[in-house]
Amino acid sequence: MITVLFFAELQEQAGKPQLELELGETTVRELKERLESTLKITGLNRTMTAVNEEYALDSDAVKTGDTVAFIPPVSGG
Amino acid sequence: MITVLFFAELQEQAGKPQLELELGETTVRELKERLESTLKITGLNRTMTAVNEEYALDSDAVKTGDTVAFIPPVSGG
Amino acid sequence: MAEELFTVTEAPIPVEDLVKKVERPEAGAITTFIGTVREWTKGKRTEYLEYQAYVPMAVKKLAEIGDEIAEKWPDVKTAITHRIGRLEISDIAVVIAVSSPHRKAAYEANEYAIERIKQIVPIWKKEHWEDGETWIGDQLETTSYPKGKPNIEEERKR
Amino acid sequence: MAEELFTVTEAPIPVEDLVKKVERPEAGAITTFIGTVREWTKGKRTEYLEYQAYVPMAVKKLAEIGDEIAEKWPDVKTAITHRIGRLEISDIAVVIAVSSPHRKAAYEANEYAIERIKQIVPIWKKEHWEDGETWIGDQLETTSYPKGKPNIEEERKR
Repeated sequence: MITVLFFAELQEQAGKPQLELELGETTVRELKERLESTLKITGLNRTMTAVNEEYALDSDAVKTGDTVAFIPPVSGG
Repeated sequence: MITVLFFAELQEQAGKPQLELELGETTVRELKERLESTLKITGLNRTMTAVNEEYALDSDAVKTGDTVAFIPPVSGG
Repeated sequence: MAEELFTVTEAPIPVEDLVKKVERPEAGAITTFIGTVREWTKGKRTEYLEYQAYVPMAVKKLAEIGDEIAEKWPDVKTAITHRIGRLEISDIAVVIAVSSPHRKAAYEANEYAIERIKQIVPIWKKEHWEDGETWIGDQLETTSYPKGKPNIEEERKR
Repeated sequence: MAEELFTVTEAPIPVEDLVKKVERPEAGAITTFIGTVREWTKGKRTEYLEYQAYVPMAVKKLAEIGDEIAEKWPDVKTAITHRIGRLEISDIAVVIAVSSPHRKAAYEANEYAIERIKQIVPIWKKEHWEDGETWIGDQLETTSYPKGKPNIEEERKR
């Protein structure tokens, strides 16, 4: 199972802060495409992604047990 | 009467924080020379001077009622 | 961190606490940066703000900023606390405290910390104005995040 | 100053008090500089310090620094408190608080304030070491005050 986390505007778009997906090994890019088509989310291609709390590339692998967070442009401070 | 104030090392040299002088109109330079010879103070020529709480030049006038402070290099902060 | 130098909290941030965290006999200079909620931004009035964070990752990234600073300014000690939740005008959103034997490094490292917070720490701000609300993105306005690959390679090199 | 933004005191300085003095709804950034008594300076151990001030003139000069800052950074508000008397290691000698709508000015104006304090404010520090004591002069070490005429002309132009 893969845990997916949404924040800020994406969380409002998704209508929830997180969801679980039963998926085999995939990539950040494939996961983004899948979520954009299954949920009505736009702009995932413009957000950063963290896999297990570290920034990841679209080509990075995602496997069962991972937590994938989509990180819109940050605005702390 | 002119009030003279000493601070820091100069205060220790003079052995007192202040003194009063009965003097007619003079200049900062003349006052410095006078004090160096009457008290055993050295280094007045290297200190800044304030007349009535404003930095003054050696050529500036000093008259009765004024407060003259000798300001060694400052080290606040 | 035994001392919890890098934290995210829902409670008000006491500035003195952060100062105490970085105080050391070898430090002669402590700088703090206090980010507060500003009422007016470009003529628009803010009513309140809401901060959200990906807390565990935010704490980790704050600590990373501390590590980066320790590498660039070896004598410096840093503590950062960011608040989340609803904040009213003038409330403190973030406090950065930096101590150093000499003042120059204390200023430089402090400014470096706030710049990095605005780049890599997963915290978001929602502005509530009189006439609406919006999540604020990318205050630096320097990156457009094409293809979701910002500066990851660069970040990994740090 | 009704609010006493610029003061010299023998009591400990609470950092939060200075922060409150400069807090404003239009400010989004507050920086503080906290000068503390450092134990080690170039391998020499300080036991304690003694600060002396020409108090009325020092307060006046601190206020002048505030005026200079307001001229250079019009949106900035400044408060400075300097402590005098005997100070132990880690005690706070000076706190400078600066608020500004944006952070850049808050850092710049704050650093300007400490530089100017070290130039023009009549406050002196006596170091008490294990093996002696001495009045410290001219921390900037840039002026030798030849003929007792440092930068008076320049100061008068400001």
